[in-house]
Amino acid sequence: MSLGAQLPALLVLAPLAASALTFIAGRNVDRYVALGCAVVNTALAVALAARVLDVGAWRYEVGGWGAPLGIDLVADGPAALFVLLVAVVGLAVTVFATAYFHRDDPNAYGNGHFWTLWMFMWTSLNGLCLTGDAFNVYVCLELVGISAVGLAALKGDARALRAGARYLFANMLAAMTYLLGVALLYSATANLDMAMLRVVLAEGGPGESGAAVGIALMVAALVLKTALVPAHFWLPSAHSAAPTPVSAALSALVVKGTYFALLRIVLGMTPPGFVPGLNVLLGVLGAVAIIWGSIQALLQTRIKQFVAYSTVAQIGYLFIVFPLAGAGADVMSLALGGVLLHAATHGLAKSGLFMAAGSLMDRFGTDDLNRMRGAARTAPVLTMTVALAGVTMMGLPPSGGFGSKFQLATASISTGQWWWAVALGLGGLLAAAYMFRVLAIMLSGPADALAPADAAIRLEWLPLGLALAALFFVFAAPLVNELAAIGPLLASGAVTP
Amino acid sequence: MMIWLPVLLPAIAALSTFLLGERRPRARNTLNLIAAAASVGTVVVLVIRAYGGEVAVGAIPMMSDLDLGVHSDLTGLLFSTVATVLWMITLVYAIGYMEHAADQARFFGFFALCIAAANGVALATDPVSLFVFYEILTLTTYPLVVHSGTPEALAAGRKYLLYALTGGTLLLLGNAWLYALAGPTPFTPGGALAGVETHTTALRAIFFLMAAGFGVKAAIMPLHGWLPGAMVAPAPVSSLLHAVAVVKAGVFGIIRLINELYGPALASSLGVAQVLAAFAAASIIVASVIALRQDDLKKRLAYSTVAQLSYITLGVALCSPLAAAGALAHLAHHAFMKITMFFTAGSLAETLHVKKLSEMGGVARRMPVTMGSFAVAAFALAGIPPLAGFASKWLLGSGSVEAGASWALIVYVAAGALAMGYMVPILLAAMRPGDHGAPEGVESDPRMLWPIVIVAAMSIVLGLTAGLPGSPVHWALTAVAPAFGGVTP
Amino acid sequence: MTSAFTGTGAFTFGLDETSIPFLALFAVVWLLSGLYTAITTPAADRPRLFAYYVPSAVGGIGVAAASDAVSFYLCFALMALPAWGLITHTRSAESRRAGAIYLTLTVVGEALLLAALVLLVVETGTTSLPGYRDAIAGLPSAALITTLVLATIALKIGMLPLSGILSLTYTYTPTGPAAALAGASTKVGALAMLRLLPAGGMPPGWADAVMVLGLTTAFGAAVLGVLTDHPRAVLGYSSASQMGLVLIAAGAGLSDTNAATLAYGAVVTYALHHGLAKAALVLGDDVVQRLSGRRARSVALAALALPALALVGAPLTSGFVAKYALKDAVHAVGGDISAAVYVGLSWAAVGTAALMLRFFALTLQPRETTPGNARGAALVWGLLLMLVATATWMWPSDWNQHAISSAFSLSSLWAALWPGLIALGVWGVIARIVPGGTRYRAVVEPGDLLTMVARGASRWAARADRPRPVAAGRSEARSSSLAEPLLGAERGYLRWTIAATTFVLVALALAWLALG
Amino acid sequence: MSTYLIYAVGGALIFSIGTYALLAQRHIMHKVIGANIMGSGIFMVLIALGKRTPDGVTDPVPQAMVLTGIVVTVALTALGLSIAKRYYTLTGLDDLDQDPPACDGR
Repeated sequence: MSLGAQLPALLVLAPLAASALTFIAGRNVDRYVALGCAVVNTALAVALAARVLDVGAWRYEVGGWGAPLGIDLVADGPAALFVLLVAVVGLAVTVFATAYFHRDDPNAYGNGHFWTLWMFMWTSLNGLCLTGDAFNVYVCLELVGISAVGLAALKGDARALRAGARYLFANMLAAMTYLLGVALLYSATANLDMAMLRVVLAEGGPGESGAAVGIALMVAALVLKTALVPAHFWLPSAHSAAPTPVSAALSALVVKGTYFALLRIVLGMTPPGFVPGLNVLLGVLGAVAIIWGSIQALLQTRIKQFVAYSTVAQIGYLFIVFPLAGAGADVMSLALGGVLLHAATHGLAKSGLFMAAGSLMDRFGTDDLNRMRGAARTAPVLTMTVALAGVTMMGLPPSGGFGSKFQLATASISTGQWWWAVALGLGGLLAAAYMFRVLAIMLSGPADALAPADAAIRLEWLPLGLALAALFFVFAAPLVNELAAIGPLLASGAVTP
Repeated sequence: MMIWLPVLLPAIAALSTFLLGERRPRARNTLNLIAAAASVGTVVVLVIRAYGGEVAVGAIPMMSDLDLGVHSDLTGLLFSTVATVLWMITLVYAIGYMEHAADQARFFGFFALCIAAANGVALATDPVSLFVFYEILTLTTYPLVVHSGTPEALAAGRKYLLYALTGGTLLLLGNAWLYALAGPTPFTPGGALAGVETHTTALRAIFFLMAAGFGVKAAIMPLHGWLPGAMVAPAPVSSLLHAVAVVKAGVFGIIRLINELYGPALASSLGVAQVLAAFAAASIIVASVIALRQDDLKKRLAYSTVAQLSYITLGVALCSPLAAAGALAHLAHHAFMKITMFFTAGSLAETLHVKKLSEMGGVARRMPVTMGSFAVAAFALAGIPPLAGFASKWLLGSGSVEAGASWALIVYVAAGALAMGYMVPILLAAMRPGDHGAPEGVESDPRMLWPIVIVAAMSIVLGLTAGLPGSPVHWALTAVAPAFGGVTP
Repeated sequence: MTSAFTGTGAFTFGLDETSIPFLALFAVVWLLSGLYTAITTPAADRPRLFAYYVPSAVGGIGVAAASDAVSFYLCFALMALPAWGLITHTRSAESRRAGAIYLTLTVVGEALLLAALVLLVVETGTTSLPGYRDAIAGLPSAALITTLVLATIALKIGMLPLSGILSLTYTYTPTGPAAALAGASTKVGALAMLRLLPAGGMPPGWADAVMVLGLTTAFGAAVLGVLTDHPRAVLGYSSASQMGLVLIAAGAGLSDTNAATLAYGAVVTYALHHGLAKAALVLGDDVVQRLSGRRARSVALAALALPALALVGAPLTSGFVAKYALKDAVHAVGGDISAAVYVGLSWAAVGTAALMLRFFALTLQPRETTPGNARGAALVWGLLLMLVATATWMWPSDWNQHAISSAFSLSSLWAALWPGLIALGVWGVIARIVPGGTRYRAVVEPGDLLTMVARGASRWAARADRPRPVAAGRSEARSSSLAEPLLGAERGYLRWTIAATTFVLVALALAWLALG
Repeated sequence: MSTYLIYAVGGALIFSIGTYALLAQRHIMHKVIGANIMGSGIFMVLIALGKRTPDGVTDPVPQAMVLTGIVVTVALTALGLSIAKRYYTLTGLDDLDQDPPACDGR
């Protein structure tokens, strides 16, 4: 077996090793271990994507057992894209964190533990993206959840702990629901490999309704983890109470990882219509999320809450793909390409936006949006970052958000379900309303006082770079669409063991 | 590669302006002027080649089978030429106007970005590419509208976005629907929808979605609400953006929509062009009447802009070669005429702090050259021969008759009379006695005066040379001919 | 020079049958009025006055010589628009209002003319002016074009209900320019009739309608004029009344080709006669005021009678010939209406005579005048009077031969005399029974209806553009009444038990869906 | 009634009880315990599942799943307990729905 074929395993093992190393290493070394791992991981992710583009999707049998007994990793196009997204944003978060968590600051909360937890989260995210096994999804979900809760509560103050606890309970609820679902699914099919399950389920057979209920529960659990309205209740507090690099990672990556698992299960594993009404319900909830999240973002007065609610709204877009399932291959490739594009571009922009928001908060010494007047003059780079990320949130060209909105709208109209396109348009307008409300404050005068730039602020070009990448991401759409077509989600390159 | 320069050069200027910040104003100004001159040079080369039949095309892959494309056809180049030439002139004016203002880097940066976007709109090869640049234009204009940061400016900015982004959303939905229906539809003179004409209901709906999207910037009533308010922006912004780039992007979109997406034949057989024409005609008259009553100079000019833009819209919607050519020519002519007026309004506000007609007494004696230039532009706008406005209005009127729509001719001439009605009182107000505490004949800063004189002179030159090759009229006649089966009117 | 539009032609000027008489008339009037202006205007005011006078004169000459549509339109505008500066020269409030009204009507007229010309150019396919009158009746838009042209002319010549425009402009303009306006400006209307109205070929109703309009104007303007109390205002209404007669001639030629030939001659003759006579009256009024000596005044008053009599159409005057030509044209139309109009023509002369009597009564009243070179002014006026006396008779053309040859029949002499006698009689009665005699106060102010409309319009415009307060800082203090309930709803939902229960319900709903 | 069904119904019952505790109990410790009870319910179902094979040979997969599930639950429980303890130390509260006395801005 060539080295290239081992990439999925390496992508899980490398951050796991780094996680252990940072735990052992001292304060002076841990950040460099993490940084090195981030670089290596990015290189591995690029290699994975390149290989997927080159040879197509493949399965990696962990330990050589092979499905159905063993656990297989699946390296297909969408997975490669998500791993790459995790790597790029992860690298940026790592660099940002090296400045954010001062080495010499005795009060820096969670100093040291951040790196371990962060590397561990990276491990589990990569695992979540690559796994092809329904139960392994559960394990990865819980690993992501535990590390995410730890990171969210990292500050250790009352607010962070309270948010962390809520996050934890939401995770527990989701974990148990998922486990119950998997149990039911297994009891009906005696199989856990998603690719095999698709074949089994498509043939139908005994215990069909048991499998359907199992899938429904798994989906419900993932909906909770992905914070789709009305299951978003844990997100705003958890994302806004966390330290800035963690907020960025949580908002940009964690919900994307769980979403990807959902995508695998609903589109890749379940035949269209197997759970009647499921897909439409997900679409409706997505549309509700777009509207409700945007309205709440419009009304928030604290900057991080504002950004968090914008995430709640943006997540909604990702669910518009489900009601379109079952349409022709060309329409589905538009729709799937659209949501993958949205996930990637939102990941880039949201991480940039959170970093900029956190920096603004630190410099103005407050998280009150109305006291950030004149930021356009006094902190032009951060304001520009907010503005450019905002363009992505609104889905205006040339951001990737535009590409995703266009593809999804086209796909919706092609299937005759034009109302999803209307929801997308409305969401863009509401996003403009909440983004420009904030930008108007930043552009208004006279300026509020702000603190001089410290080490973290010296990295203000980093979030700008992320926002810029998102701003021109529509030009990556051909690549994203190509990756979307490689693998079982579109059933064009189904990889069966 | 060269085809991208009209978009890239201003964008590069913008980027360098942002990077320079407030540190080196002289370097920034020089750099912007060089970029503008280079853009003008590029466009001129492209025009010469296009006249010779050589159309350059550039495309970047964007989504599945959609590219972000630009091409140097004559129609687009006309708009692009106007935008870049006036950008250069306006830069000189703005450098004088903004000399002591705050946040200059932001101002000049977004200013250049707007031009980049406007050039993109002009040269875009298909509706989706056009939409991309159109939305960029919306966004880059916003910081300029709210530049002063006052509550009025922020309120105007909010209104602008409400209108523009709603329009943009409709345009997006129209584009998505069109793509779902017909796949990629690159602009083709005479229409790009061969094969899907039978979907009449969908095509009508798409047309209205797109026309509403463009109509916001083209300020077709009742979508014009943002324009008068947006006049709180600094004078150079009102001048270039609200008389030239932004609003013209809207009407230009309508020109592309009818002439090169639907094609005049399909647009009129679907009955959609007629509806648009009715809206445009109503806008012309209503906006002109409202303009009669404005005391605020810039608002009066804004309503005049609303009316004049609908001249263009109506011209295209008539679906006749002469009227379409007149519309395209008027796009260029109106830019020169209206920019003169906004420059003047800016000079009055900046030098004399005069913003209303009722305060204008004595202005003509204090600034005879400025007001003389204004008078030329005003008469040109009202269509007095042999000035530029007459030439395009003549074409528009002839086109109305050609299309068998004599009512449109009446609308045009009535609007001309109303234009005199709202322009002449400005001149009269300036000629009333009044004192501005300075010796007579002292004009504003030469960097603000000369641009005014030059653009006013252009109103005369463009009118006198209207029959010559290379003039906007001749250019427009050549450019729209293919949309009507290649017959040069 | 290449033309400024579609490349179908050039700015062309040339002489033809129509342009020659008008060119001659306009040249003489503009020249003599200019001389008069130069003599009577204080040196300090001259540059400002001539800055408007010269372009207007150039336009006037050009409009007569233009032989393509665009040149015609250009010169039409060039003559009319700068006249605003002549009207408002004194800068009094009244003159400003008069200027504004004039400008408004002029601009509207320009617009109508432009519309007509565009239609003509596109539908005939040529910009050549002389051919239009024969082509119009056959065009698809003949009715529209004719209506537009008639409206343009109506504005120019002060057709009812716009008759006030001429009295307004005459009253406030300095004498010299006023003579130019009286002698040349309104005659552009006559020129337009010859250039742009169809020469026969329209349905008969057109001729009848236009003749009735003309006759109404002739009478109506006379009535209004008699009720004003400024000599120039009287002359203005007289012009409107006379041009009403010219409109009758033009109308006569609309439908019938034979009548069109006669009408053509009548319009030319009438324009020539009226232009010179009216200019002479305007100047004469001023000359009388300037002359100090009693004898000189008497001589001047006597001389002033010449153009006045000419207007009334007294025998041997130019007006006699003109009116004869007019009657011929109307007679040629045939039909009941034309017969009625024919009768009305003689009675219109009664009105003209009354106007002239009122004019003399007002001129005799002493008024304030600007000091100036009275002798020079009188000399220029004398030159003009000589032309008034001779021009019509000397004009070498065939269209007034019939009139000239029949001028000396008894019946025609009587026809020319009786209206004047009636007017004189009535005048005598009025002088006895009306308090204040023939110098009664004005009932109508110059501009009548137009002035009232203008007042209303300026009040309307003044109400505009009141500043509205901007909602300050709305972005900061969200006053939206929806905000609090929405935020409250979310806060309430976020409580763990409620939110988590909702999730469980969603999960159960999904499971229920799965069960089918 | 088969053994499997008894286990399944019992498991579902236990799961419901745990769910109720997690949702409705205000005390943080009660919630953590509730989650553990939910887990136990599922494990019961899974264990019974291992026996339900056509050939009567025990299926190892559900047992592996239970083992993994126990490990995960332990980890979650540990994290929950440590957070609860810290939160109680900082604020004196044992209920998440009550606002802590001082919620600082950052």
